[in-house]
Amino acid sequence: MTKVTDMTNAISGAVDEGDTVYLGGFTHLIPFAAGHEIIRQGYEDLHLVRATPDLVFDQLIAAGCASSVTFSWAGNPGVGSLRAFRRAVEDGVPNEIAIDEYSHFGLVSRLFAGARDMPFAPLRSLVGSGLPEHNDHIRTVENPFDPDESVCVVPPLKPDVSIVRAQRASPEGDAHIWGISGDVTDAAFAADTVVLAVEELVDTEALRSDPNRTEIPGTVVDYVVEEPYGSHPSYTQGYYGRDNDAYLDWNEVSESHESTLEWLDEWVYGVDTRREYVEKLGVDRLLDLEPTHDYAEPIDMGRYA
Amino acid sequence: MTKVTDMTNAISGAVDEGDTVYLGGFTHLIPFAAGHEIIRQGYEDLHLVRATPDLVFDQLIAAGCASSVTFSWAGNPGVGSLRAFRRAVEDGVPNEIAIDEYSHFGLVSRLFAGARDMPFAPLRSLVGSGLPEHNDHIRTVENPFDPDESVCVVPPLKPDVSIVRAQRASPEGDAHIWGISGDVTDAAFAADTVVLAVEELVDTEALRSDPNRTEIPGTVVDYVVEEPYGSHPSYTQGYYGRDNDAYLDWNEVSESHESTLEWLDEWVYGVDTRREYVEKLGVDRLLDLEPTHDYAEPIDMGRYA
Amino acid sequence: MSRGDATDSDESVDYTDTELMITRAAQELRNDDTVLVGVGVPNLACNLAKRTHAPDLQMIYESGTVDSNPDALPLSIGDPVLATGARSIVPMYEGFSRYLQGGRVDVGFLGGAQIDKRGNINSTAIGDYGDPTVRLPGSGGACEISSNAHRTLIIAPHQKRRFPESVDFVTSPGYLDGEESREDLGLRGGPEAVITDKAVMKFDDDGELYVETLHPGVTREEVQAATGWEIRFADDVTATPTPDADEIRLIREELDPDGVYTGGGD
Amino acid sequence: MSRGDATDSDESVDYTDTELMITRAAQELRNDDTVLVGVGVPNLACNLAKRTHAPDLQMIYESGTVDSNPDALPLSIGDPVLATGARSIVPMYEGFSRYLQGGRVDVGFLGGAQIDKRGNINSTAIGDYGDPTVRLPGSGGACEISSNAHRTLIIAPHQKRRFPESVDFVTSPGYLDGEESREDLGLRGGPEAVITDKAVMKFDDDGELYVETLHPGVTREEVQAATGWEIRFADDVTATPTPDADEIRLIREELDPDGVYTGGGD
Repeated sequence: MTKVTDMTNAISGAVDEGDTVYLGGFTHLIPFAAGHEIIRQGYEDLHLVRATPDLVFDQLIAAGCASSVTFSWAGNPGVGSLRAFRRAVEDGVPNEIAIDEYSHFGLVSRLFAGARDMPFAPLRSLVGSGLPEHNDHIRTVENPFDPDESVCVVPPLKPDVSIVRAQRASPEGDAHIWGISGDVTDAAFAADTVVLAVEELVDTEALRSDPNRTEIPGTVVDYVVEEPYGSHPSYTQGYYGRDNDAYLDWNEVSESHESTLEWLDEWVYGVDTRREYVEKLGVDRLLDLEPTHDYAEPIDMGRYA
Repeated sequence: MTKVTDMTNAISGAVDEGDTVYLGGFTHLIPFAAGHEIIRQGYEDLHLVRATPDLVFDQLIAAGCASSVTFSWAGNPGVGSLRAFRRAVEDGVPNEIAIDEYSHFGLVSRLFAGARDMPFAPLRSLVGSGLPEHNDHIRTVENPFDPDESVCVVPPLKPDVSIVRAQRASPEGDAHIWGISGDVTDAAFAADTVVLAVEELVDTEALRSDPNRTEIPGTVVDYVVEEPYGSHPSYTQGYYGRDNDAYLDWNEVSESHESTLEWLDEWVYGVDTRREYVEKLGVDRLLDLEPTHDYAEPIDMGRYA
Repeated sequence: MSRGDATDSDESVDYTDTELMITRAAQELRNDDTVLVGVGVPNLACNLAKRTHAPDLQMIYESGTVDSNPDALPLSIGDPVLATGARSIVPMYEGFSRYLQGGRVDVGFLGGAQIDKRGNINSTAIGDYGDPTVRLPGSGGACEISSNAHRTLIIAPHQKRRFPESVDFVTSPGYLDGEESREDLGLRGGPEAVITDKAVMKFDDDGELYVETLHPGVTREEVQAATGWEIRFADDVTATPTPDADEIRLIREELDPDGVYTGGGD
Repeated sequence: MSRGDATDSDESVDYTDTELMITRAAQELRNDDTVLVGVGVPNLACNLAKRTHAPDLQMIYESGTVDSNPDALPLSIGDPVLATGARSIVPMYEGFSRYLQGGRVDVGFLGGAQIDKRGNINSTAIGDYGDPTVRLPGSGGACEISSNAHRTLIIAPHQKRRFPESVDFVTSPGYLDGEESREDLGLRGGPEAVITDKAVMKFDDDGELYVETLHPGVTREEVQAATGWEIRFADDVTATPTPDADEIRLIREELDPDGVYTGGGD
């Protein structure tokens, strides 16, 4: 029942040209290693979806992998704008991309509905903003309990593939997540095919000792990849911090399309695996990102046999 | 900032005659001690709400506390029917009660919407059943993304008071829950006033060591009560098991209104506090309900300062 | 309880009606199914299937426990033995929305006070809803199981009052009144079989029940007498397969050793 | 950066425009507020308020951390220092639904590339949405903050291009076009103040901005020149209160010792 494989096999098995692909993780647990593998495999027509495109989409867009981007906040968090994203939208470089835009709640509501096969999700925002006028996925219904009120609703979002990360998983793909879980759980439940990458594989007993922590059940997972530091330069709570220098550097690296491609040559095309990327980062950089331990208060599930 | 008090004060402070009162906990963490205190304080016009009325509502109804019951499954779980509930509905004993009835998903959807101020919650069931015809709270809207489809929707449920239990809480009312959380979190978020009763009070640091486990934040809690065994004869995961004999006995006890009142005289009116009730249960019975320890795999949140 | 007697390869096995219902229900479960389980016969059927032909069967409960592997017989659908060691535990709303509504439940078990010709089930009230003769527990999650599972199995004793032509109240929609289709209403799946203590019934293309197999020793007349409409029979009605020795041993010695649901194996 | 100079009880304090914006914003926060915080100036304002007059201020972030008490300056709204030691962490959907939509956020901070006369904010695109001159990051949670918080505070540099009479695109609704009311649309609250590097502006009963206080040394003419419509002034325009020595020490030594957002305290 093991679903364990490497990222090369997971991506080639899960992602088909033309697919809608959601990369989960709000600031935390961003699947950078998977993004880099998608770039290396040379996809050209992916419909990419993330609430926050972040650097990983900037890299995918610059590499020419995207034909459209669905999102709700396209910036370099805490730093500034996403230059490759802007070049694509403003100037069609390296190619035109279509955009499908929401507020955060609008987008995560679509994912929420997709994860649950809800016919639509109602929300008390978007009304009054300019988004509904430009996005046919945002519609209104009359509130049957208050006929004076029109309520914005969004339809389910069901990606072909979701790629998510977690701290640890069993070989069957049951995963524990702690810290900011963001959109990860709904992304996994909403998709047809799920690639799960983790810092550590652990045994099934360890996972089942805390079933309330199992955000992602193996039943929705198709591929399990163990890749330490696979979220770098984003972070994994309890394992390493965000590499803020990399976010600041990206603002320079992505200044031009050419300098962006040079970076991709070195850090993406220039390595075959995440392990090679981590070796290239070097020990000093990894050590700088290490937190000190801070264990949670234990819980006792009790055995009732 | 402590909200710690005893159950007598919590109930008299939180519950007013005529209130809508939700008692949380699906099979697990049922607030029996709070129910008994409500009975002792002699309320006569409460609108009681629970997905599963269970024995606690049977007792409240027999004691004459209820003028209406909102529910989705009124049985003695694993045993049979709720006889006091049936006497009230079928024969108006001890008084007539109005009923407001849903399926489980219908009722928890109302609570879900109430906890989030959603205008309504859509769900893919109830249609085709007899419930919408008898309940004006169940209405339909056209799916704006599929005009052929009518979707059942239910309005938010916002109880005046919710009473919930958890394994442990800080004095501010932040609470950790594990095992079956059921409807507890939404019940706490949906209500105006929240009474939280726990097996153990712990310090704030212990609670904050695992923020993903904090199902109920103290910001929604008004009263915190430490009452070991307050869920008996229901159970608390990791602390004690369900006292199945009590559930079986209830089937006999509740055979007639008179025998039910006798039981209330002994076990509710006959004790002043949960501690007295527990003493009355006796050590042997408590020991029989003890599970063996089974601790969860630790997690490391990491400290990043 | 009445009892039958069956011939295993080389031994004759005593079994009760309940045991036959358990073993027959277990046969409807496939190894890769996710099943929404209730207590009693459905729980025993699932655990039996898991220990025989369907070791990977995933059991989930209305209480939100997912892939429970109980160490002991659960006495309610929220028993702590269902929580310890489970794959996952989710809030009630999530069990119903992510799992049932989300199409992640292959099979659900249902019972009821009334089951009609088209598989509609009443577990709400006998008589008028507003002034019932008998007030029953109500839907619980039954309406959702019948609406959202890919297939449902109904288990009930075969009695005339329990099988009226049309139920007093539709708690859990089956094939409705034959005019509107489940699909048009946005409902998934539908009932697949009704397993009683006399027979196994299936649904034809119009959603009407017919008898597929009769339990050993039961006649057509007995089934008709215990059914509230003129029940049809398959062209090739056969005998319901009976429990084998291994199944009976599992039920009596491991699954329900105290005979809580099977009456001590008698 | 320009700088002012203020007289505390018995000492004169240097401060930058950013520091004045931080201290002034902090004053809008009450001890029992729950505030939805962004990085940068809002984060510093909240942490300053927490260490001065509002120790119980509860900070929540779009990433779903509730009552964060960061040990170090968070560099993004999802920084791990916001998670460790928080009261609670919830999925993104729950932060937006339980907290914001649920009415549990008293104050939200907003900024934007354009802010108009009626407090509508554009952080989506300059020019035509379909063919923008400048593509901005978009709403993120800003639309929800503006729609669901009980009050919002807007912080932005005072520049003519940033304060047009009407925004190119409404990302976050303020008081709309004056024809429809927020309440009729089902929106809660509304913007309460705009704090710039020149002035503090408030909204009149019709939802139009006017200048309430001018920062020390700033003239009416300077504010008008940096505003894209004829801005009105309160009858009793006063001077914005300036930072005191303790506030400046807290900002420079404890809250942003490396000067990430305050330019080294200079």
